[in-house]
Amino acid sequence: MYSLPIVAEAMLNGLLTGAVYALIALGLTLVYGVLHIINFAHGAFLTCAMFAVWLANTFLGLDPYLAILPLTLIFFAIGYAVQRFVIGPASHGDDGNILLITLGLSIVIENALLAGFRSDTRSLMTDYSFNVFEVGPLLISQARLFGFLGAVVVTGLLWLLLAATDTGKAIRAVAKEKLGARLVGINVSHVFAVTFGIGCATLAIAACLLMPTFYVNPRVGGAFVLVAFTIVVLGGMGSITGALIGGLFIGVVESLCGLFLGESLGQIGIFIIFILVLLFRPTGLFGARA
Amino acid sequence: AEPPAVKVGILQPVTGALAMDGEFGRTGAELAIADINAAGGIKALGGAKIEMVFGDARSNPEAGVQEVERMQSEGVAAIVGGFASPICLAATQAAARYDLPYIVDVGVSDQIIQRGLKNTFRFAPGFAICTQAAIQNLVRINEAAGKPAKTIALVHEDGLFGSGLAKLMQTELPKHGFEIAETIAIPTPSRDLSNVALRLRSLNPDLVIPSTYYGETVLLARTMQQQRVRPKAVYAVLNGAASNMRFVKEFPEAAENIMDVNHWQDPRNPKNAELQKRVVDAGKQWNYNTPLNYSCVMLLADAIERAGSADRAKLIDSIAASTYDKHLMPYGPTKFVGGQNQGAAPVSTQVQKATIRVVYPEAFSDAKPIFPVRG
Amino acid sequence: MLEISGLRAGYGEVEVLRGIDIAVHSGEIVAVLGSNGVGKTTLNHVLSGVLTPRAGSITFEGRSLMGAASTAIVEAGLIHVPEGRKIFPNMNVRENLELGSYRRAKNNRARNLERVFETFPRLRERMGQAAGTLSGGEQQMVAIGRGMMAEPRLLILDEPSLGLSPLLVEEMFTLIRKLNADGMPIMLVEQNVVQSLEIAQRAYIIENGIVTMAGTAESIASDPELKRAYLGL
Amino acid sequence: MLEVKDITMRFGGLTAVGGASLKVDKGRIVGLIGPNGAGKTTLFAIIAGFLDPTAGRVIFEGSDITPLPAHERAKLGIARTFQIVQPFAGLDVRENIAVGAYLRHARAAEAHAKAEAVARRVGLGGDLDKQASSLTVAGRKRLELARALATEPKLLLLDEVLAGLNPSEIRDIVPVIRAIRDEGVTILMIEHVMQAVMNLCDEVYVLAQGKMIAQGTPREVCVDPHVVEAYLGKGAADRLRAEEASHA
Amino acid sequence: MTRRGYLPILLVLAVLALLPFAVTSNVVLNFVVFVLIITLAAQGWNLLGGVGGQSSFGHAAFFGTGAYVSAILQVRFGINAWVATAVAVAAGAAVGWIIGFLSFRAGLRGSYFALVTLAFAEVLRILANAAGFTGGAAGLLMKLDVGFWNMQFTSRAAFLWLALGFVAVGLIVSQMIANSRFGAQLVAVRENEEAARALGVDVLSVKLKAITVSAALTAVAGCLYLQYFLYIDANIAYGLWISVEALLAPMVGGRGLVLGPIIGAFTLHGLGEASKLLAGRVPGIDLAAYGAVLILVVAFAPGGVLGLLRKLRFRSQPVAKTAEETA
Ligand SMILES: Nc1ncnc2c1ncn2[C@@H]1O[C@H](COP(=O)(O)OP(=O)(O)OP(=O)(O)O)[C@@H](O)[C@H]1O
Ligand SMILES: Nc1ncnc2c1ncn2[C@@H]1O[C@H](COP(=O)(O)OP(=O)(O)OP(=O)(O)O)[C@@H](O)[C@H]1O
Ligand SMILES: [Mg+2]
Ligand SMILES: [Mg+2]
Repeated sequence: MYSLPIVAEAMLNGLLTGAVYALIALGLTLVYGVLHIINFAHGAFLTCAMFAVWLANTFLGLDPYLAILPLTLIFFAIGYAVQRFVIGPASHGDDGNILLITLGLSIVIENALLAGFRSDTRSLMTDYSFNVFEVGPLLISQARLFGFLGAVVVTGLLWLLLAATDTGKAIRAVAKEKLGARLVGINVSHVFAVTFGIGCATLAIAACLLMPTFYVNPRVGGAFVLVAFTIVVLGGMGSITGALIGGLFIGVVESLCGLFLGESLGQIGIFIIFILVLLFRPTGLFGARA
Repeated sequence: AEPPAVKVGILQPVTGALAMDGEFGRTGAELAIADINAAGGIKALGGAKIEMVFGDARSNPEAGVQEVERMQSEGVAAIVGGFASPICLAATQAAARYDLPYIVDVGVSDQIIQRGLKNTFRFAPGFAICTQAAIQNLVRINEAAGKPAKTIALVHEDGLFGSGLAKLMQTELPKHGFEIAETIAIPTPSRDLSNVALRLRSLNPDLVIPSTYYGETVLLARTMQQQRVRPKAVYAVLNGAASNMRFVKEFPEAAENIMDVNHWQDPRNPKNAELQKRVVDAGKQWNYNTPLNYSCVMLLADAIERAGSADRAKLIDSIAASTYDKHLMPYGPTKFVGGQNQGAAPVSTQVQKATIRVVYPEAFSDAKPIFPVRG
Repeated sequence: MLEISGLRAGYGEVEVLRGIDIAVHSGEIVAVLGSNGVGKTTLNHVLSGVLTPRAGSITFEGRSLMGAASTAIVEAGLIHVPEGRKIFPNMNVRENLELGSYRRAKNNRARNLERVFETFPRLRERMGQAAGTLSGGEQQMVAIGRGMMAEPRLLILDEPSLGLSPLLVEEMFTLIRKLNADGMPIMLVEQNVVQSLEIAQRAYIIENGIVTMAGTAESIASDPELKRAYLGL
Repeated sequence: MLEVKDITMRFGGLTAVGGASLKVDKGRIVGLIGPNGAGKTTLFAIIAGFLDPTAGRVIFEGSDITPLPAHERAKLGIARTFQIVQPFAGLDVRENIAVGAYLRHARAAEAHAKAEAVARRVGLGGDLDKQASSLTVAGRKRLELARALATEPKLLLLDEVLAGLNPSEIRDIVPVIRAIRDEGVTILMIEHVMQAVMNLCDEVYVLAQGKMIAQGTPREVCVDPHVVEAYLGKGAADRLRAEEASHA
Repeated sequence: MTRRGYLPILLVLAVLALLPFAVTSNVVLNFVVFVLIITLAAQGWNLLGGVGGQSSFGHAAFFGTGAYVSAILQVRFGINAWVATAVAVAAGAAVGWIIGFLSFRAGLRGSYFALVTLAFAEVLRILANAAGFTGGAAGLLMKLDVGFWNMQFTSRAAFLWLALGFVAVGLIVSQMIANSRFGAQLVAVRENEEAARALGVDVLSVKLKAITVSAALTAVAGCLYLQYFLYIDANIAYGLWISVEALLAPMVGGRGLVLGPIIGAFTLHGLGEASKLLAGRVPGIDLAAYGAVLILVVAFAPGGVLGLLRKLRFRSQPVAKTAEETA
């Protein structure tokens, strides 16, 4: 039905898009693995970050790529504070409560953005928004390629952080054994907050990489959460490399299903693959058995 | 003493997924009410003012119904608005229980006026009229230019209007000698449309017909530009962006020469320019919903005026018999048959030199179509 | 070096500790004994800052630790090897041990790790295995090893022999004695009364939330009341 | 009544149990001892149907039950306790035990009555309304025992239920276990508390590194040099011998 | 968990049943009807997620199946509304069983189960939106034809009683389960599957029973939604919103408690309506306030509204934190 170059290009598109999905899923999987909850506010934080990129560009003239560093720091701080001063104290350590709170947070954030920025859809124009690399017959968008590279680099850094640093080990320790963690002197609330902060920081990076080609409105994050959740589970909850590979995988699946079934019906492909993978490998592709 | 105010319910989704459109509509309704009151209110009722009872439908039918109940309990004379078809379907029905007159602003689903509800009127064109017009206008524009366009790709959102539209186009357009090369349904919201652009590039159709919401249209236009997809023309139908000034302003390059068949105000009516200026000066966005809702409220006020009463039964008769022609839309005098305004029709617009022009029908146009855009 | 006086604590409406007085001096092994559920573990939780005390005082090396955060307590060198191990099941043995020095003795990590592996050769074999899949005994080794990694100023062991084979129990007590001989004071909470009293210098018996008996290990071991109540003789 | 034949269990590359066999006759208390990590708990899990062995068979009352799932085996009369206690933390003691009792009693009133009777028997009579999560370790061990008993088993698998009890408490619970046996329940127990093993068991198997290294009466096994070396250690062996002597 | 459990149920039912005599405002009655529909969906969720601990994010699958099957039978085949409802509930239960069979057999638990149910619901949503016999994206509109046999009523009160009847069934079924062996086993499965298996609980079959009953209750909610609003489309029937509503109400009311869903649904939607009073010129303020209040509710009533009531009743001393809680 389609010629090989088209299929190849669709796969490439899938990989590029999937990398950004992975980046969004990274923070989610981290928070998921440590706090054991599905962070419903993840999409809302992404929306926030995208608005921040837009604001920085529109009012300060800051290029989205240059905004990465300051926004990462700012969103780390925001995430840290939200967990430390809102989610932590309000949840009383109960997973169900955390879920409700993140749901509440997402409602608050989304509607506060609506109140503050109205419902308009906004986007950025940079002089490189339409740059492409021509590779044979393929046109590879510069912004999307940057997105891909960014996702891979961030995944690598995060993996290193978790595997090789004490903070990373503390994060993993707290994930499974809080009392034990306290007894070796880990400040559990601090580690939770750091984890949440990292989750938000990765969203800031994702937002910076997305904005040159995407748009933002107060509900835009919702478009990415569902797919991010599937990636997190597919990759194995808490698995960083799993999130990257799961993201790329979902990107390609979405792209090919979209090509062959149509964009709309093709969305079904993601969920069917997701269901099938779980039915045959219940802990996801890279998850350890619970 | 001042005569008691006439309460009018304005129902719009100003939160949730449809918030942007709801806000456009609300702006129009508010301006209309302000204008009516400034002009001395309802004369037949001794200058009674109109008082707005606003309800946020929160982008879902349940909230719409709950707001209708509230408006009813507050004693409104009629309700205007709804925007989305599911909201309109549920809200008109709830209003029907109280014989409460209801003027639908957009709600394109034709089911809205096919249920025999006496209270329900739709001022704007429905789905069938819009598609018909879209096809007719396309055929004529193409013929006038010597039939440069032959192959067509349809890109449509997978909801009510996009899907229905695509289905009709698929059966109708071939009858006029067009060839449908591809029909692509896309979900709302879409995260990535590069595959769509990829397919368009490989098919290289003469014409791309997108019927999508704002965000997706932005995404599609940008991706097409980037992937160097250059059809002879982009002929949108009921598109969320192609006749939206924000889009034109933010993406002048991508937007230039895009045509759209959509609800639009009558450009020859000077009141529109005046109204648009007021809206823009207030720092708000202008879109077709604004004059449309303005007109709906005006139509209602006229009906109250003629009925000389806010009594519901009389009001329903009065709206049904309305021949109001001072509205801002390119419809001619209103004439309701079975609740549908017969004169209602969309127009063809085109972005020319960064403004949105009406190019068809001639009776309302303020510019000539540029077609094909690229040889 | 550790002085506890008048300590009260509990859960909800239930008060478990109703005025505990205990002291541990440098260099000694102090055994804390008592039937099931008298609150020994509760006491340890209070000492390590996991449970907030309601009244009394805790002084460690001259500093008050009353109500201090667990981080500060670990920093001060009061290390608690908990009942039920509480190791990190998702991490491998080595990582578990490394985290023992999260807040203390970070610089001596490599040296202390070697010391732990010398003490528990079995752990060296299992270095890369996820701790959660270890046998009960192996997990206990990890727990103690993790405690050792922090170079404790005072080590609290809560039922370290629980679930160990007799051979390992023997080794465990030998180890405790050895640690102590190297200068580490130890507060030992045990059900293994006989062996605990053999290695301890002094002992406390807790009943009904208060200390009912205190003295040298020999005097307590030979107390007829204790023999009847705890040794089933 | 129970026969375990040549069971092998591998976890990835690790062989936790390598061709172990044992036999439990009806009405006896059989002990299973061995060093930490020998594979005792793993073997229990296989007998109770929680793990599928890599090789080997489990035979209960003459029929091969290897393919049966755990809950079917419970219905046949095999009950196990967990070394690492697994209480229903959110429920109180009565409700915890009732879950076991429901296996043979469909009605709530009967199940609760049964639960209370069992609770009194193991010494949890006073704690019926306590939340399981607030029990001490020893309390939880009792709860494990009570829940298993409430299923009215024919074969009871006890995994270190005495660990964490002090000597006098062990002395108190030994007769309870013996009484359970006397009512016709066969018992297979893993235990490191040798005092209890010596007192209770009619027969003992010793598992080391996944293999049975000895079998016999407690007294025979205690003096087996392999067992002393791998499991008991000199000190404990001496102590046991001394105790034996003083009792004699 | 005693027979006395029925007393508060009767009390709640009585108050609601008498409501139309005391309040004639359709604003209130319409509100109550909608909340009762949500309550039913939430009761379904509560049985599986609250009592059984298998939290689903995809109860829309059952709600939507109820609504669509009923609508298709009535619109396309002219089948009587009551019969259609009965068939639709059975269909919802069947979908529940199938989803349960697939995912529980694969051993999915916790968040994995939650997200797989969500995926199933999404698949159904996309299919319903694309297929022809479901009306596709245009949805299904029911003929407005008031009459008892069509399950359409002019009076809001009549519909309230109908919905309340179903809610009563839901409450009584829940209470019966709470007092039964099945209930005890279900709770055991929630608390610790391993231990339950050791005690002879057939975990798979218990979970399957639970999801089937749960799905049936939620399917009833879908049918009632259809009969009340007379229109559904894929986003209404299979949308994420109803999955969230079904889960939110018991969580806020008191998870696993028989009265949790109804209390939670009224609390949440009561808050929702109350927040509208704040709605000024700027859209979103009211909902933002609603979200904030939701967080505050969780912060100060961590065990749900019922948990809070209980705590107030028994309050004598400040509750100290246990080791696990403070961590
Ligand atoms: N989290 C808790 N919530 C409520 N009560 C608790 C909690 N933990 C322990 N208790 C109660 O506190 C009392 C003391 O328990 P603790 O664990 O301190 O005893 P212990 O002396 O360590 O016993 P063991 O020898 O069995 O370990 C017990 O009665 C127990 O039921
Ligand atoms: N799921 C698993 N994955 C990998 N290894 C395992 C697993 N379960 C057990 N093991 C290994 O199998 C061996 C036997 O474990 P088991 O728990 O049966 O020992 P045990 O004899 O009961 O010891 P203890 O007396 O200490 O309880 C151990 O070395 C353990 O690390
Ligand atoms: Mg203890
Ligand atoms: Mg074991």
